[in-house]
Amino acid sequence: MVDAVFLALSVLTIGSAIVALEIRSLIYGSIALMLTLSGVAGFFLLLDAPFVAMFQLSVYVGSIAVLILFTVMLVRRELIFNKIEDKRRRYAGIGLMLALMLGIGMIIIGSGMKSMETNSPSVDYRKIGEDFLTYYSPALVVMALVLAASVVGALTLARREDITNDQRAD
Amino acid sequence: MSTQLPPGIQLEKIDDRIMTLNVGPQHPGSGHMRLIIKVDGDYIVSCDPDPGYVHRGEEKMAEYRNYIQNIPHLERPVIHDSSNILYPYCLAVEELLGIEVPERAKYVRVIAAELNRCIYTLYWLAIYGIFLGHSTMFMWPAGDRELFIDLLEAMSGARVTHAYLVPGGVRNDLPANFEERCLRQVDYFEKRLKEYLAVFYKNPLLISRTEGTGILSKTDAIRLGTTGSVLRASGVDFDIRKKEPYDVYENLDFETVVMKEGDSYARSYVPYLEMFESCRIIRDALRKMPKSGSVRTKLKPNPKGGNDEVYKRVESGRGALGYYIVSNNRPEPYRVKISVGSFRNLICMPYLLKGELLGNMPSVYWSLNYWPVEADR
Amino acid sequence: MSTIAPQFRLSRFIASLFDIIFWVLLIFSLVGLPLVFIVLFYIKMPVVNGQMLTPYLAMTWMADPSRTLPIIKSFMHTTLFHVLAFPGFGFAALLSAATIYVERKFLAKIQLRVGPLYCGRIEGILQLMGDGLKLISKEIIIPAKADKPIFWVGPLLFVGTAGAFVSLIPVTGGWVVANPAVGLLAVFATIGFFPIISVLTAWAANNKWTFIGGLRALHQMIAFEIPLILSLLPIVILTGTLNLSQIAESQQHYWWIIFAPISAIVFFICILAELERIPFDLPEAESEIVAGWLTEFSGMMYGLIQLGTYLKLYAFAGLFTVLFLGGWNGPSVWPAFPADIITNGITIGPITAKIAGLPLFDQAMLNGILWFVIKTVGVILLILLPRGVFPRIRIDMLLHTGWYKLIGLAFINIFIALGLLYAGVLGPGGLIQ
Amino acid sequence: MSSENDKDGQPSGTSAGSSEDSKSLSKEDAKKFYEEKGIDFSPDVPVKPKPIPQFEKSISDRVSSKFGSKVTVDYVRAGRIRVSTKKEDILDVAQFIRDELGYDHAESVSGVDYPDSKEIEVVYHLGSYTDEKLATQVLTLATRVPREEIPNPGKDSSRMTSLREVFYSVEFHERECFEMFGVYFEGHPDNRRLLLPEDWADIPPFRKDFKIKGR
Amino acid sequence: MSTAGGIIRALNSGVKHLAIRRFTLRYPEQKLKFVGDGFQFNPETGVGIAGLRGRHILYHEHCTGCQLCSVACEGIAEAIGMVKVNETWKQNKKAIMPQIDYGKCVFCGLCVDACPFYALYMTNDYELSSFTKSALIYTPAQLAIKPKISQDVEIKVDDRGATHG
Amino acid sequence: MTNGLIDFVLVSVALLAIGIYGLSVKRNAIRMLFGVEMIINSANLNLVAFARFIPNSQGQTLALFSIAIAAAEVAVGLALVIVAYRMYKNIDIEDFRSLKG
Repeated sequence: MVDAVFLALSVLTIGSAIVALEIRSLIYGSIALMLTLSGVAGFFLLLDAPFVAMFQLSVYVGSIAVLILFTVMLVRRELIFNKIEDKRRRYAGIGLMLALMLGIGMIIIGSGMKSMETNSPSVDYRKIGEDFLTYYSPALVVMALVLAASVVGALTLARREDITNDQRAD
Repeated sequence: MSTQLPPGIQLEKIDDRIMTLNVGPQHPGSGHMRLIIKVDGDYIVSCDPDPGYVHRGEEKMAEYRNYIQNIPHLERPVIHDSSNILYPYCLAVEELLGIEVPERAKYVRVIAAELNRCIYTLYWLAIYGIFLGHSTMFMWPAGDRELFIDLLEAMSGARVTHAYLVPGGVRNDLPANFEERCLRQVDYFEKRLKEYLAVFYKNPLLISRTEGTGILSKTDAIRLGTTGSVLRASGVDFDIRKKEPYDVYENLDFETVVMKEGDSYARSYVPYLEMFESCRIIRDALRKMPKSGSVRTKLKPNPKGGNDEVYKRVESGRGALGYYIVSNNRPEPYRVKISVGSFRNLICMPYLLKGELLGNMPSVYWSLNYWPVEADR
Repeated sequence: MSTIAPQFRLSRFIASLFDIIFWVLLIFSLVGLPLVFIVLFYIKMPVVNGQMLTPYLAMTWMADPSRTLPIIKSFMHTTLFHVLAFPGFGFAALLSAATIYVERKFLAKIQLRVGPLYCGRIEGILQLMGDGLKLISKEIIIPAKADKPIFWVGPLLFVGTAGAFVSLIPVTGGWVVANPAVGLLAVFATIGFFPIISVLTAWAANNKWTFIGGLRALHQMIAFEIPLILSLLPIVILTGTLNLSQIAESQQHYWWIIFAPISAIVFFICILAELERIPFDLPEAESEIVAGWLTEFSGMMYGLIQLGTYLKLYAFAGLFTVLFLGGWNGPSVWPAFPADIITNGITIGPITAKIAGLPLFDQAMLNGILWFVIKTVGVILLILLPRGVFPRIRIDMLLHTGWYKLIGLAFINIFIALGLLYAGVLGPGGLIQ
Repeated sequence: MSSENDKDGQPSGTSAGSSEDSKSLSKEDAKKFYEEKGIDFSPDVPVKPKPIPQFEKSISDRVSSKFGSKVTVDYVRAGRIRVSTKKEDILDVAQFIRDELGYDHAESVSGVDYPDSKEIEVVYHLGSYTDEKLATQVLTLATRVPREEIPNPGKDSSRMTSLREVFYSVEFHERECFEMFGVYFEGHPDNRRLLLPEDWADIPPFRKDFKIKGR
Repeated sequence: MSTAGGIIRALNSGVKHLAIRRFTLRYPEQKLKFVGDGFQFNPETGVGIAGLRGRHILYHEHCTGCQLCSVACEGIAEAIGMVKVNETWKQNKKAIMPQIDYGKCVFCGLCVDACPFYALYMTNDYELSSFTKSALIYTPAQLAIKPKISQDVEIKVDDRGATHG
Repeated sequence: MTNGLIDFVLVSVALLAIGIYGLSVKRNAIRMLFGVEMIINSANLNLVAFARFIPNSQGQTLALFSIAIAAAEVAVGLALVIVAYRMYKNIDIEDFRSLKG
């Protein structure tokens, strides 16, 4: 029931997620995060949602990964390779992670989701467009406003007040 | 800050926002010199020119050679403008030794100097083009330069290092049918020059890129003692050919090109317009030149200068070019100082580049008409 | 370390030959053949003429030339052939190589030069091959403090991404490597990878010039990606599909450049910027930042980047053709094959010549390829032309152009397209089509 | 020909391929050849008394009337005036020249080494852009600073006041003069090396006791 | 709009140049034609005769071994040395003649100016490259040979542009 | 579909747990953002998976909304990181104690 592509994708996704958090260099961490996000896009393709997959790729890999890389490269070189963490907190975190995985995993396996399979045809991406423009159109407008506000906010935050672009100093 | 450091080496404050870039001496965007540029983002915070990469001590060498032997090596700083860099030397030595120059030789010298000015300006323009990423503007002037190189080759016998001007006139007479050939090629060249307009000078991308960058005001141009096209682009009408005419320039019909803007576009446009004036001078000189006559006053074999000094200057492709020669009754000069336009314009570089974008660095730098080899001497 | 060659002995030579033959046979029969069969067990073989193609059958047919045609035909429809040869990498690489040669001659012509002249006797036609050989034979120099894994993988990723981009371009009806329903979105997703690769390699080279160049590439590509996407929205609005093949087919009567001329201009400028070609080649501005993010590349790594760049050039030109210039649609200029020639061959007097390749192609396909190539070459020449006449612009002008002017211009055409759609001129159920 | 006056007496570099025989033929032979040909070997500069031009005379008179014995007017020719002064007074003279006479920039700053009188002369050539009448004029302002046998640039007694405050354009020229002659300019903001390499450890190269190799 | 007009004019100018003749001199196949036979000098008048300053030619029958060329070169390139030759000329008692090292020569032609006996001139030959440094040293015997030169191309200017040929 | 819904949900649970681990353990501001991204992606994966198996289109629509919001969130988050880095010259959130600039 589980085919090879799915297995490979899940190994890629989860493995690179762990790598992203644990590797020393932040640059490699960002690359691993990109791999995780691409893996999720691969899952979307498996789920017959190519529109979401391509959107995921172009938004996450095309812009968010670039943003993260850009920020990481702005940081001093020592900090990129510096690992900041607390050992006790780390063990607690691993415990929490395992507990979460096991707990929710057991619940899900125990639930009726296990036998859920489908043979129905996949949803056409045109349907999503219809959704956007009919039922969810207020949400679309709100989302556009949120995006605009966040971009303006980010620009305002990251702006340097101490630099003035005057051409002639003396 | 310790005082034990040798002069020239500085400790610098480390700031993670300021990045120091060594532009040159081996960098496609510098000549044979180094610009130590500090950038903050894309803005240049400070610029420290560091010439001297091709310093050869021409002035020192001149103290060991007699007045004739100095000719081939004194033209080396600007081989593309070799007639013009020899011109003040010849004038100075003539005054020092009291030599009269024949009338025809004066005209021939003017023609050689103007042809050489065109050669230099075209070469400069070619590099200006490639500095702005315009490869066509590298190839066209470099090709059209061939016209003038051929003319000077017919005149002097060498294609680049002419060693044509000597104290007392020129080395040899013009070849047969030179006038006709020169006129034909100058006519064609003027036609070619007009082609540059659409592709380069009137190109909206170039205009928007260079206009308003690196502005040198008129007062600053005077205060900094700039010269040549940099000065004239800032609105100062000063051309030694007009103000202090040497040889026969007072008889010839030409005008000084002056622009008011003082930005890098104006600085690059003035030499271009001066090429038209050069063509005019060449035509006029060919018309007014005596058709026959001597072109060289015979010198004594090893002439000695008196106990005197002389300062002569001409207008070269890069501005005023002066020779200060001190002699002390010997066949060799006691001291030769070459005051070159490039070195005088060097002072503009830190002044103009401060606060500019890094992308403006090539255009501002090369619009200063700066020839590193000449500045180093 | 030089050693004197041992004296030649025939007996030892023969013995070593037998040795080699023995080991080759042994390894082939015990390891090689089982491996081949294991692989073939998992690979689905095509069905040709109603027969499953087994290795034995394939070898049988190969022995008989008259029966190879079905194999070739079936091979031409495998994914491998699609990816490597015709609509994919081979075709694109061929066009890219031609582009490099044409660019050099074309530029030389504008600049009153000669261009490549001696290599290959005829107007330097083999110059590219010589350059490639030179690049391959050059040493690859890695900076000492570079981040080696990223630095190594950068050029490969660049070519790979460019190849992925090429695979999305439909050449003619049905001939496309990957034909997803959301093809245009896939294009956007693919070109989103380029800035990451350039900024990563630039960072990895650990050089100030590469880093400045990488940041410039990043700024430039991000700034021009948005007008690029916006300029294609009118097409999507008018056709109602994201599939590139369907978009190309929808232009059987009218090219979209008629209804979206502003979009075409915006898209063309964005192509120039994304390709880092001359008015916008700031990431490689050699007079400011030595060679930008390519400074530290040498040898074949640089060659790979160049290959990727020209693949990208072909892909963008093809995309322009597909979106605006009607794709492969065009008048039928390719003569139809008479049926008797396909079946019986040409009979001239006593000789009957069978043209072997004819059943592999059909008229529509050849016609489509012809028109596609003609249009793409035209677009490529238009992309090459600015290099001859424009200087490089400055980074602030570039960003200003991208963020302010082009986005505004792109919106104009979106409104035009919407107007056409609501007026009922175009689109589903419109007057035209 | 120059060998006659070769002061360091070193033999000049022999040309490639010159055989043993040619070395025996010294340069005296060349000189002898000239004498045989009757060519005058010691030409003198013809002295032509020129009239002193009026305009230049008026300028030099203004300088000498202002400063009296502090300055000496060395010569007045067409377009050229030379004024020399003591190094202590040069700032005042320069300020007067700039403010009253209208010279506004320096064309060059050159040093001349005089080992015999143990002095280095620093020569400023001043010109004017603003004053139309002065366009042909170049005023030569000279001063002399002491010269030490063993130079220690920047720390010995050969130093003078920088004219950068008066003529801004001398900035790079004075830097060049500093490294080439070892004259330290007090008040110059940036007395660093310019043309020479940063690790130059020899004496300032344009002094007369710095010999070019082989000559 | 002027921007668009300028862009179109620039593009048009670029396209127009596709039809203009190429300017490149294809050097090994084409060689430029020079004025005269090379740079010569008339010591009587002190004026030279125009011509290319290429490699020298030495007329053994005029050379007196006076070394003036060598002395003139001393401060410039130090390329000329005087060597003994196995010839007997009555004007050249010492039997020395100039030998020129073209690895050092700067082709200024001042040695030609210095020669008072019409012995040393320059020719149109400029292709002097060699694989060894020693092959660049031309002995008096080599200098005496008149070079064979085929130079036939000069710039032609017409309506369709300038071209070599 | 050869894969059942449970497979996707399990992967998403794993991603969620790793994200929570990163968020709780790491003190590096950028790495904490990584954790947030993983959590958001696990949610998206769930949305799309359920939408596929129910089947309807609204799951995908919501996922698209979520991606867009995530982009905005990352932009603001990274701007905050840059500001904090400029103030403290560090990206360790333990150092971000004082709220004064």
